[in-house]
Amino acid sequence: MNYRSFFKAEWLSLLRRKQDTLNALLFFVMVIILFPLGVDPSSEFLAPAAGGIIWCATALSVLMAVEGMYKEDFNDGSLEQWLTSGLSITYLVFLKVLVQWLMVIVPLLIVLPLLAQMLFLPFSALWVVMTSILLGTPALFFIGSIGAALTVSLRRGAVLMLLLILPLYIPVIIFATGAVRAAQLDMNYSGQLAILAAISLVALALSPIMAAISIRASVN
Amino acid sequence: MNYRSFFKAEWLSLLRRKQDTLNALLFFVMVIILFPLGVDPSSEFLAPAAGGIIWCATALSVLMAVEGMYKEDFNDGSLEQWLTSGLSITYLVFLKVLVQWLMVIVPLLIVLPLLAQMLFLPFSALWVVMTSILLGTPALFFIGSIGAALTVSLRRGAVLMLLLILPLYIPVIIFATGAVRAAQLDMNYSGQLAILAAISLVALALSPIMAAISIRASVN
Amino acid sequence: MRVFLLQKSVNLQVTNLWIERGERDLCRDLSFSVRSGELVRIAGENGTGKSSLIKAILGWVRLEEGELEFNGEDVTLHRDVLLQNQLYLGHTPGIKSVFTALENLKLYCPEASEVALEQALAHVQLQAFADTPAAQLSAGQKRRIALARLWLTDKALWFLDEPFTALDVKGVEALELCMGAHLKNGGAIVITTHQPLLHLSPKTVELTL
Amino acid sequence: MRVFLLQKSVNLQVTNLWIERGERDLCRDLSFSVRSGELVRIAGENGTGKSSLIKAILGWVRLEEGELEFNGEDVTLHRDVLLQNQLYLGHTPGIKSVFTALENLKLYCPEASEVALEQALAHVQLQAFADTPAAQLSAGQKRRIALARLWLTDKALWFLDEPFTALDVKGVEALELCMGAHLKNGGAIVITTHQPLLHLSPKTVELTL
Amino acid sequence: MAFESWSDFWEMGKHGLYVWSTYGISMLLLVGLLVTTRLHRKQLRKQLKKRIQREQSR
Amino acid sequence: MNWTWFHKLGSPKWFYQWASNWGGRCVYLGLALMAIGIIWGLMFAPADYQQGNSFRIIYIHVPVAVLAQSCYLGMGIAGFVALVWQMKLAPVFIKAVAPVGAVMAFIALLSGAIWGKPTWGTWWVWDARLTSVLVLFLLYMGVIAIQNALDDPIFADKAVAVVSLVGVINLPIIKYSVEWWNTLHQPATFKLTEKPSMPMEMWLPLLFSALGLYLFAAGVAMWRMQNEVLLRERKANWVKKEVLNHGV
Ligand code: HEM
Ligand SMILES: Nc1ncnc2c1ncn2[C@@H]1O[C@H](COP(=O)(O)OP(=O)(O)OP(=O)(O)O)[C@@H](O)[C@H]1O
Ligand SMILES: Nc1ncnc2c1ncn2[C@@H]1O[C@H](COP(=O)(O)OP(=O)(O)OP(=O)(O)O)[C@@H](O)[C@H]1O
Ligand SMILES: [Mg+2]
Ligand SMILES: [Mg+2]
Repeated sequence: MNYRSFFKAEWLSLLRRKQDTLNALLFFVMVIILFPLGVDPSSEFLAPAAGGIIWCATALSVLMAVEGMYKEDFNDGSLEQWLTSGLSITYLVFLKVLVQWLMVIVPLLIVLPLLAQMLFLPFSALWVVMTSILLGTPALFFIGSIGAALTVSLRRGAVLMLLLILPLYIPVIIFATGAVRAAQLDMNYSGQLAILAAISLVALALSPIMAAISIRASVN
Repeated sequence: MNYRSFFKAEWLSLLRRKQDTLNALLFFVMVIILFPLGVDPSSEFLAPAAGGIIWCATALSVLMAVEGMYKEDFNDGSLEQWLTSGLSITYLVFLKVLVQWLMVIVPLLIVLPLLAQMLFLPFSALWVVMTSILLGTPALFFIGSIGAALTVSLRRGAVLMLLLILPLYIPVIIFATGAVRAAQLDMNYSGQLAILAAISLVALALSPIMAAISIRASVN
Repeated sequence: MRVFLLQKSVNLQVTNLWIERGERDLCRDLSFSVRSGELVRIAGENGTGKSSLIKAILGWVRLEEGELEFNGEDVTLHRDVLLQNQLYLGHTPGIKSVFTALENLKLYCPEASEVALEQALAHVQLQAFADTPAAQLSAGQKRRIALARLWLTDKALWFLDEPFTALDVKGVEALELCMGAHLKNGGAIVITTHQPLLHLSPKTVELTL
Repeated sequence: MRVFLLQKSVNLQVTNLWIERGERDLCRDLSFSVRSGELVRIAGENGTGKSSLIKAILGWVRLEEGELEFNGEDVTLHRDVLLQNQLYLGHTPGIKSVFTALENLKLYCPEASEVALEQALAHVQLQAFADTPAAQLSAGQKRRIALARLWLTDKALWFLDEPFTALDVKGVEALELCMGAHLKNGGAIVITTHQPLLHLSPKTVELTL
Repeated sequence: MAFESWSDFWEMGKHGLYVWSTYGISMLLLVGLLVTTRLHRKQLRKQLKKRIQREQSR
Repeated sequence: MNWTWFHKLGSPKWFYQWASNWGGRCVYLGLALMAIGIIWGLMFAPADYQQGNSFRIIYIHVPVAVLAQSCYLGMGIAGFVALVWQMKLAPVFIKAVAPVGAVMAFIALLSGAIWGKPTWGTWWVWDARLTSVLVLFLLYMGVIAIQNALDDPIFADKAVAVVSLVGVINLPIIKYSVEWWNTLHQPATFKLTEKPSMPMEMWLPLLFSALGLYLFAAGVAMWRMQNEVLLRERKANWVKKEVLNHGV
């Protein structure tokens, strides 16, 4: 095993199980459809709420996608093989998250314009939503990967740790929806986007290390 | 194996893995918290939308809980043992769903009053929300169990499951939120509740049979 | 629901079986019988279809053709009578990792008394681990939990798919003793294994690629 | 990142190992060595700690006490040198069920040429199943995919935890041949197995309860 | 005839784009359904023929 | 009553030959009728006094929307037949019709959406009928996805039958719920049901194109079923003969 073969395999396995990717996408679509149905289908309600709804749906589907990302590797013994491969687990985690991110976020961005229409999001705000998703979701993925690593072995402390990790999603969502709302009100939103990018960068730098530690601890 | 030992084991196994239960609950809380944060925290927005938000959160967390309900049984060979036990799979499915329902819905109902407060749901409507959850969620669980049974043998059938289930969840959500909204407008809501109960009864009667057929077909 | 009497006499007739998997015939026109007191070993290399044959008899793999008769009754379409009278242990024996050894055993043998359960665990050398969750047991110990069922069951026909996997020498010994006793009692066993049997002499059904 | 040279010479010294699991000592003051050309068999009944011992050497199970030395370097704290030079196959060998046999092998042996990969699969009798997803293979065939790696690797020290599980007689034969060749080449093997070895004579490390 | 001229017809009173894109895409999809069905048949025939010949040669 | 036709229908061989005769005729006749209806509608029917010419989308929109629902109903019945009587052709029918129905639902959505832009000023509203077509489309995708995801053909048949049947039971519930839900909020301007009844010269072409589309879809479905039958019965002698004799 080397980094390239690992990356290719991850890629292939996600392509094979297109479902996985589609899963997050469908979940996203589903949350977005549920809102008009469950709450209020009028454009007066939907248009101002659209950015928030889209971001909530994004966060939930990222969570869904990331939650079990190491489960199969744990069950079939792949994690043990990672550890004996002599490769850096931190980097393997990074690659895995990267693949996941691409596979989930790209399709999501493709269907977004259509769904945004269905929520009556003004066209001008669409670009801000897309940019915020591009900048913000890496943070969601990386933070989520720590949680996934923690829960993979079903250790007792895991739930607790999850409780600690989930709140980290909140700032991302607040800044992202803040940017969208600012855009809808014709205000400046570059500040929020910059913060989003900063959070993602920090998460990118720190999470693989944390996740690697958790993975190491979960194999025994 | 007989029905009693099966029921006890299911119960015990859910108690052991508190995580699963907690997971659904956490997801529920998270969705509900995301809304004020992501969309709009004002009571003018939240109060009328509260019923819908709560029901969307319920549907999503039920989905989350039900999705993998046979996965472990499939992997560790328990499904094969069900089939050779000579017991009726239909009834085993029924028992399993029953346990799941109790384990997810009871904690959810316990935290509900607090969360309803946070969404500014009027106290008078709280009871309707709770009743609608009691009457409507069995349908969600039973319908979900068909999807879970159809997709167990797939490596990651979650997506399919969503696709199969989502259309069937929509009526339940519509009637349930309809009841809540009627209650908030001081209108009569007993009709919707009756329909919810009827859907749940139909689902209860049919789904275990369908799920049993699917389980039988997926072991090979 | 019909209630079936547990019959200690076994007469399973398999006639002209044709099983196909993924475009490949695993067997064709295969016939054999399993009677009380008989140990039938299904032999063959990896991937020749031993497990599939057992699963086909139990009804999870489709028969392209063939008949099954159990104690004089045709069970090709409805396996109920057969299922009521058999015990199956496959490659993955349905052990839940969150349950302790005792709880796992109890799930499948709810009628057994506490004493009987503990004795069965003692037979497979697990008395000290009765209250350890299966997740914290070694590979062989996990298998042993499943095998402990054999000391408690009153089913007449056993299907054992590679029961010796992960077992140490003593474990194999104990299992063979148990199987011998069952055969003496009028039971019957269908087994697949790549390891030679030490004390029992089976009738062999050979599968080839 | 440091780059380590692959060394075909092996000298692993294990000194005074003390491993504890779930409040039980699995071994105490255990010392042994593994040198080029040596086959070391870790023996013991189910649950005595054979797998745990290997995992402790690889660094996943904590050592209460003890030292490890690999080719003269102390690796007790940092296993990198050891990990770079070994190949481990455990009870669950990391086979992905969505991948075909060939893809699974390629993942772990990315440097091997197509020809070499196909040859390795032929060694384990899987040439006909190269493009079948692992999910559709029999238990023994799945194990064989993992074992095929042994024909391709250039790692010097092998840790094989029950490699014969689910293998048929021919498969065991082929694997022993492969192991023999590796030992002749200056490699070393640490193995656990409950089945007797037919052609190779190991040095035994005995674990007891 | 509801139109005065061809250009009127193509324009559809400012709604040309809507009408023609609808019909265009719809027809494309319907024809696609037809074509894939026939292609599949052709492929299947080829495949089955090969199979049968392989069997007979054995 | 003579039940032989029922058993004949269950026989793949009989069906294959029957469909060889009728499949092509249905497709070609259907195409012809559709062409008549659509050309008539596009060129000769009078423009709508309110919507102008955008209304001409109706000649594809309505046939397709109605057919999308009929297809699912058929699949549901087939699902029931497959589960209860285990008739061999029932799963074949479902498998063949699902993509046809999905395409119809998709075109209905698409043509409706495009039509909505000039008439309502928006591509999409959360209206009862629109939503229930969307749900119908999702149901189709579910059936297709599950049959693609399962490699084991027997299991796939069972699964597809279960999904179709459950879906069809839910279809009226969905329709009812959505309609009921919608009437609470939706402004009446968007209601599809309260159209002025159509003059004959608008309605006749619609009839033609609808009939044509039905025939076309029936023919395509027969062809697809034939494909499936060929694949499934590939070991039967009659298939071998049929394959070898074809095109010699
Ligand atoms: C995505 C959007 C739309 C969808 C999914 C949709 C769906 C449907 C459906 C399912 C029917 C079938 C009625 C039946 O069962 O008899 C129908 C009929 C019809 N639709 Fe649409 N529709 C859409 C948009 C529109 C628009 C924008 C118009 C024009 C304003 C329109 C006009 C009609 C008319 C005139 C009928 C026939 C009336 C009747 O028989 O009830 N539709 N549509
Ligand atoms: N994950 C774990 N957590 C806690 N204790 C464990 C764990 N895995 C194994 N043990 C304990 O450690 C002991 C040794 O287990 P190990 O798997 O090393 O045995 P083994 O010698 O490999 O047995 P086998 O022959 O069955 O493979 C067992 O008694 C078991 O109870
Ligand atoms: N789920 C499946 N789907 C499709 N084909 C399968 C499936 N499982 C097994 N097969 C195929 O059926 C054949 C027989 O498999 P089976 O598991 O019965 O072999 P076996 O004789 O039990 O082998 P082993 O000794 O390895 O356990 C294999 O060649 C395999 O390719
Ligand atoms: Mg087998
Ligand atoms: Mg071990």
